[in-house]
Amino acid sequence: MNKLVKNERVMMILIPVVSAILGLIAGAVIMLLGGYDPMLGYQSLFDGMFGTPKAIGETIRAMTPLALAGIAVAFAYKTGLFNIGVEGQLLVGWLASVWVGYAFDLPAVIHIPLAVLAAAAAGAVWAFIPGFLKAKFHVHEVIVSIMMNYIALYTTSSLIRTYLYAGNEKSYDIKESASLASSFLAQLTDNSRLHYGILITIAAAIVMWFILNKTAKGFELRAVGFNQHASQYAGMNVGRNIVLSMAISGAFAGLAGAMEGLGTFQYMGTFTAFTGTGFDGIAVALLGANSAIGILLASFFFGGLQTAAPQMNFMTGVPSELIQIVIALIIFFVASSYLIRWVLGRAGKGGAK
Amino acid sequence: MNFLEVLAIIIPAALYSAAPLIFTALGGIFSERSGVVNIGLEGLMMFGAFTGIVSTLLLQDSLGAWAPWVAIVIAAVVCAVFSLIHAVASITLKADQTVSGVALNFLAAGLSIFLIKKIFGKGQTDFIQFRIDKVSIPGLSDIPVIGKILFSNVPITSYIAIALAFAVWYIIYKTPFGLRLRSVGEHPMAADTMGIKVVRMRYVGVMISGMLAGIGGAVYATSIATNFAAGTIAGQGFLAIAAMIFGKWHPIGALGAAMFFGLAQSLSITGAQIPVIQDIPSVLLTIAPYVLTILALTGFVGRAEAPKALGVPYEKGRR
Amino acid sequence: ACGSDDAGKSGGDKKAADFKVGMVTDTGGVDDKSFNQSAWEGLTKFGKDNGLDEGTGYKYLQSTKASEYESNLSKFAESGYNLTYGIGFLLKEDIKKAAKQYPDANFALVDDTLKSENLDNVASILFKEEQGSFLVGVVAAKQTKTNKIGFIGGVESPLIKKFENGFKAGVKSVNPDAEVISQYAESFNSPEKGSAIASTIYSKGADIIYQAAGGTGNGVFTEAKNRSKGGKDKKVWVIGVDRDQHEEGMPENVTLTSMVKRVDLAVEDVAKKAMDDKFPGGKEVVFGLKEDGVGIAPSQDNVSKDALKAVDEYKQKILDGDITVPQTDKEFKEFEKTLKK
Amino acid sequence: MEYVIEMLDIRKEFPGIVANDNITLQVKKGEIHALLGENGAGKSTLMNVLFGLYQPEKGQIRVNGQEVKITDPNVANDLGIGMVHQHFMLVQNFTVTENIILGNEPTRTGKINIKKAAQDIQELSNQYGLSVDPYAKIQDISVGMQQRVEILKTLYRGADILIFDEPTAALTPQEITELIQIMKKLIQEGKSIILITHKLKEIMSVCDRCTIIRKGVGVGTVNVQETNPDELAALMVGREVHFKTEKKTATPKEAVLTIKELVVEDSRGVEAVSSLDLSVRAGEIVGIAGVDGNGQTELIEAITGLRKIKSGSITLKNQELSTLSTRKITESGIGHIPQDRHKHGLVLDYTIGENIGLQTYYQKPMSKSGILNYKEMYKKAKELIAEYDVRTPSEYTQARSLSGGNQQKAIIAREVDRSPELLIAAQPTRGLDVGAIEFIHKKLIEERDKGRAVLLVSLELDEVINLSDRIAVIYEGKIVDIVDPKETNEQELGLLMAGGTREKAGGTA
Ligand SMILES: Nc1ncnc2c1ncn2[C@@H]1O[C@H](COP(=O)(O)OP(=O)(O)OP(=O)(O)O)[C@@H](O)[C@H]1O
Ligand SMILES: Nc1ncnc2c1ncn2[C@@H]1O[C@H](COP(=O)(O)OP(=O)(O)OP(=O)(O)O)[C@@H](O)[C@H]1O
Ligand SMILES: [Mg+2]
Ligand SMILES: [Mg+2]
Repeated sequence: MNKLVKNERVMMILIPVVSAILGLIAGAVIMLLGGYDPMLGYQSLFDGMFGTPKAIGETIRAMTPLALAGIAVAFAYKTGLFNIGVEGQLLVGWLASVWVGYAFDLPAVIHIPLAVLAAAAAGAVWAFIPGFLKAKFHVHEVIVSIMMNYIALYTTSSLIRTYLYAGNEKSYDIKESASLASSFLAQLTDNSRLHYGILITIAAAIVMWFILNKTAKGFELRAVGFNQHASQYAGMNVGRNIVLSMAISGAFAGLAGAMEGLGTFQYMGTFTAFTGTGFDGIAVALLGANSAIGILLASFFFGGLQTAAPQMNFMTGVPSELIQIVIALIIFFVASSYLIRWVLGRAGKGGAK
Repeated sequence: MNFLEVLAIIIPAALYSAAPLIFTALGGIFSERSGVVNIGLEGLMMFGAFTGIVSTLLLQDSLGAWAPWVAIVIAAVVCAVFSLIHAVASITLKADQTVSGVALNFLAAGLSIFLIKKIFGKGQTDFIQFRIDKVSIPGLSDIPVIGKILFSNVPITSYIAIALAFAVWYIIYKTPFGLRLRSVGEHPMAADTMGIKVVRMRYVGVMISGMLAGIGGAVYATSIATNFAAGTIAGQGFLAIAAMIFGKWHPIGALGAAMFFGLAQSLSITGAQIPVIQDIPSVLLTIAPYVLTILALTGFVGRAEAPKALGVPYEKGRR
Repeated sequence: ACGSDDAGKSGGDKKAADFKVGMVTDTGGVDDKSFNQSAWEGLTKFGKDNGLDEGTGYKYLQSTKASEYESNLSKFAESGYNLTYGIGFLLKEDIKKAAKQYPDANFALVDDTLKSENLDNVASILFKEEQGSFLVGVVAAKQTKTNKIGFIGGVESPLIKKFENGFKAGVKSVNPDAEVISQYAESFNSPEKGSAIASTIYSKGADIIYQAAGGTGNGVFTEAKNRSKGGKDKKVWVIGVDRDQHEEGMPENVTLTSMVKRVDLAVEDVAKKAMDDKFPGGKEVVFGLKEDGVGIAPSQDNVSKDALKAVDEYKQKILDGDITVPQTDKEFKEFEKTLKK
Repeated sequence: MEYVIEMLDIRKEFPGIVANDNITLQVKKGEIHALLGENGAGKSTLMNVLFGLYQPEKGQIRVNGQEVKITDPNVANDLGIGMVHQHFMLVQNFTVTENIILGNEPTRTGKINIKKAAQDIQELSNQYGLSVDPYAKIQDISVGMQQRVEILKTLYRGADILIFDEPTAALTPQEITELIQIMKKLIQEGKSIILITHKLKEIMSVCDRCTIIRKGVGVGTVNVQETNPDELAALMVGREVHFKTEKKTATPKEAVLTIKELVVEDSRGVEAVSSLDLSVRAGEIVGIAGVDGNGQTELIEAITGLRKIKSGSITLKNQELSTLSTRKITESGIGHIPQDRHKHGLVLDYTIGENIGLQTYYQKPMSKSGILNYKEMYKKAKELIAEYDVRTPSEYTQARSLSGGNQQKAIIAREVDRSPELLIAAQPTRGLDVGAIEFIHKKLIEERDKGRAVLLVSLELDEVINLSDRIAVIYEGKIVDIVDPKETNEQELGLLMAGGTREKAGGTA
């Protein structure tokens, strides 16, 4: 039995790693077919990810919202819910952080936490709605979340245009006192936009792990996710747990918005299309096997790929879309872990004999 | 503007924008009725739009006005094949179906633009010369009142979509194929014991969904967008999924839901030109379709019953 | 633009050898059939004229996300590019940051100004879109048969307002009775919205629509083509924007004319200046009718003689300063009042 | 000797388990052949091999003397083999007709000819006395009718050899009687039957021969006439089994549960429990006897707070329960062994340890100020696994992978260990083998002897009569009579359960 558990642990690490390698190999094949030099392509890609202190800083910066979106997806997933509404929750979180960051004059020690909390609260409220409707009226959370995404998209941009408009399709900048930007981190990484949000991200990952695995509430949330009837039988309030789970997930998504609003951009645009980060979160959660550490690693990887894609394009002319293809293939490989298990299993057997 | 004039604007507009949603939602029904979640409809639509435009561009010199129609057929075939990726992953390899669908979306988005850049050397295509045009149906469009509302200024594809919804209803509820498809989505083990090939049925379901989503995307591209770029399909596939769920996985329900979306959308656009509604802040009109959907689901449509085995990979002998 | 021809030639060959110029597009990409494309055409021309190689001498980077703007700008600066363009006001903040971070590199911002920041390595390129829009407004007013004219904007913003107000001013100057129906799509990238809005406006009786809506405008063309197929009496027109959009209207030939905004000229011009050490750092470079930076497109087959004559008259009045074309809603109201007198 | 079915030396392995190890089963034409074995012995597996759902690693199958390869259920159908599965294979939202014709649909110009199909089914059901409504949806019909649909499915395909896998586990006594009649009728019509059941009485009453398997190995085949239940049980378990659990006379004390004038509605809003009165005293087992669907489920749900009551009162030691939440009710001293262990009793994806903690995870010592102490949880689980003989690789094993009997033991361990004032046991032994049943019965009596009140709800009259100190008969949502198990028998109870009355007035509530 011990061996089996151990094996399962090994698999949990092995599958994403093997998938990532397979995805990159497939990417190389596509580059070859497209008439590009894969060696050169990947070299510039890895340069763009880790080549310079600045590249590393940018990779980490790009990973923060991805990781939080991934945490949001994973948290809901672990409690039996599919939060496809991370995108919308991120947008309202972003707006809330920018509004608090712009509208108040406070010392940084208060201003930053307040803006961050506002983002979390906004995301939580946004996710509360599908959660509540599911709990109360048994409405499918997926469809409500999809609708809430659109509502968020149009509402945030309209609110900015009405109350926070600085022209040029963006809001006013936040005040210095609410900014997560850090000259220290920037200097460290040769003027990248790396900001303190990474600390919030790591804290969020720990919080997710702690809630789910260490608290009685987490035990309850997961139980409700697995079997509502049994949870009700055991005296748990199923509806309240569903709502809570969505709200917590939404809070993480809102934080992802704060990373953009208080960190990378310091303002919010009047978007007319989705940022895509919410959907990327699904990929991140999956590659990270819905575990806290896994998500951090996966988001680092995806964040790096995404920031480095223009670099690859710049140096070798390979269209940046290649990266999207590679990411898609990696997701397929992870999701089809059955195949990898089977192959690894055979290889293992062969080796043993 | 009087009321009839308003109707004569919004109904054709609704029919126009609903057609791609109807095709795609009907496709979704085939997949999900067989028990396979298909979040990948968005990507399939995108690939359909891509194929539709590229084919039209390549064919229009030789085929002229027939080019977009042939392109739609090509898109149907290509997307049926493209959907095999989802089928293999989620049926044979027992991947999480939602995740596999999401991956398909990423793949379609990346691959289509990658190929466009490879083929045309730029990030978006030219406009097609021949489109699926809006027409007024001879005879019918001359009927007083309803002729202008229902039979003028609408592409033929919209009527095909509506007819198809009824055809799909017949197939799903009246034919052996439909019964088997539904049984596989409700209780695959029971179907298996009755000698029905569960895996094969699910492949067929997913491939039909690919085909129809491909048609949906191609119809969108050849009648509405008329070229292909990264943002051409931006959320229509998700709306189609919503229409399918809203319509309770029923072809006529999905048709109604898609028309509802079309209507709400066209109202939100036309509203700016209609007295009274004009005074409502435009953002409220823009979000109205989505809010109304939520209210409808919550209020009078009630709980939607998904196929019971939806999302569960079938393993022989598992209980 | 050609004032320093000599200087350009004499020092040119030596300098051109190591002069490098780049541009960062917004998410539209260099073939957006709009200003990114225009800018790239200008840059390409500049590169070819000066014997630069694409990819090493002149080059563009397309951004796929807003967060890439800054890193793309810095890539050029780090790689020793002498001048980097940021195409579109969306890149304003990013150029500001990059310019501060790389004081030795020059940047140019298209469609907005950073003058007030006092950065002497940033040039701001602006256009008087209202002036060009005014002229196509004159055409529309002259050629409408229904006395109803439409305007479709991408996103309601100060920039697009310049198009709208200039256009309306042009219409009203010629034909005060003509009604202009305006609507914004709130998106530069929804052809389906474009066509739906166009459908509404045409259904309300308009026979000409001026679109300043980027990709959304494609839907306007689709709708116009659809209607024009219905027969002669149903013929409707579109006025294109940014580039000569005659092609977009074919084969049904629905493009009446286009309001061109010569981003290409501006880009070429500023690049030349930079190469000649006359980079207008810290300044605004404004391109209006006078500079041939905006105007009416060369494809004018669909425009009546009468209208062309009126266009010339009004152009002269604007150049002479007799007419100041309004940019904002407020200015337009003032302008309308002067007409009534 | 003429055999219709011969399965010779069949071996079937699952990863890590040999489910069938060289088993031989020979069925004569026209007989009812019983297949007997403990939970997990490999009976269903063997039958699934015969039906073509699984492929054996080794062995030979002959049908009517011909060697055959049954590669999938279609082949089995063609060979005239039909199977009624342990867990019904019915599509809930299809009609009876649709379920029966699935895969074999009569059509006219591409369209399913439902009318003809329904007619055929009606005829078939008349022929075998299997009354069903062809147009009813499965989700709306009783378990008994569902079973008849399953049988019709096989007959519709022209099956001559029918496999029944535990057909009686979920049936009421009446339905069981009917089923036995049907089986006899089928034999008369020339069919052969393989019957899997844990109920030795049934084997004794209808079967001709019986093949016994133990832990995947064939033990042998016996003629039913030449054996008795004790011998069968011993063969199956490998030791002697006591059917009638020994118990002392009860010494009931004060009333623990008192129900007065209780009215409860079911999910459709129909009154399922109507002005019901009942009391259960400390130190006694009160059994509720009744035909399924007479309000038992709603009664239990009302007591445990899973269903709102309409009116009346439920008190536990003078505390009113009907206004409390499920959690508060549980805390005030109720243990509940639910009738559907997969739906309510367990979170199948949780480990056994976590399931042991399902009712107490939030209390000390498993939790302190909201922080869970898994060490305590698993420590407790380990103790209980040992005490209740739950057969599991470890406390970290997923509940899903345990057999039904062991899952049930885990639930009982969890509920009993909390020392509740009142223990509600609903169908505690459904589908379990005799060994497991014996254990559970012993546990219930032990609890009674410790002075707890036990409310037993069971469709097995044997069980009710054996265990109860008093039997309350429920009919149409009311307790119609209370009888002393020592003075009654199955016939009398059956009569009462059907709404009849007793001649002689006895037992007080
Ligand atoms: N699908 C499966 N995968 C793996 N192992 C299985 C599977 N089905 C059955 N088994 C194994 O085969 C053995 C026999 O199981 P089977 O279901 O045949 O028992 P059974 O005799 O029918 O029990 P019961 O009386 O509880 O129905 C089990 O112990 C189990 O380990
Ligand atoms: N799919 C499966 N994979 C692995 N083992 C299985 C599987 N299904 C059943 N088993 C094993 O089969 C054995 C018996 O299971 P089975 O479900 O037949 O028990 P049961 O008492 O009949 O339960 P139930 O009351 O649910 O019918 C158990 O030991 C279990 O571990
Ligand atoms: Mg069993
Ligand atoms: Mg069994």
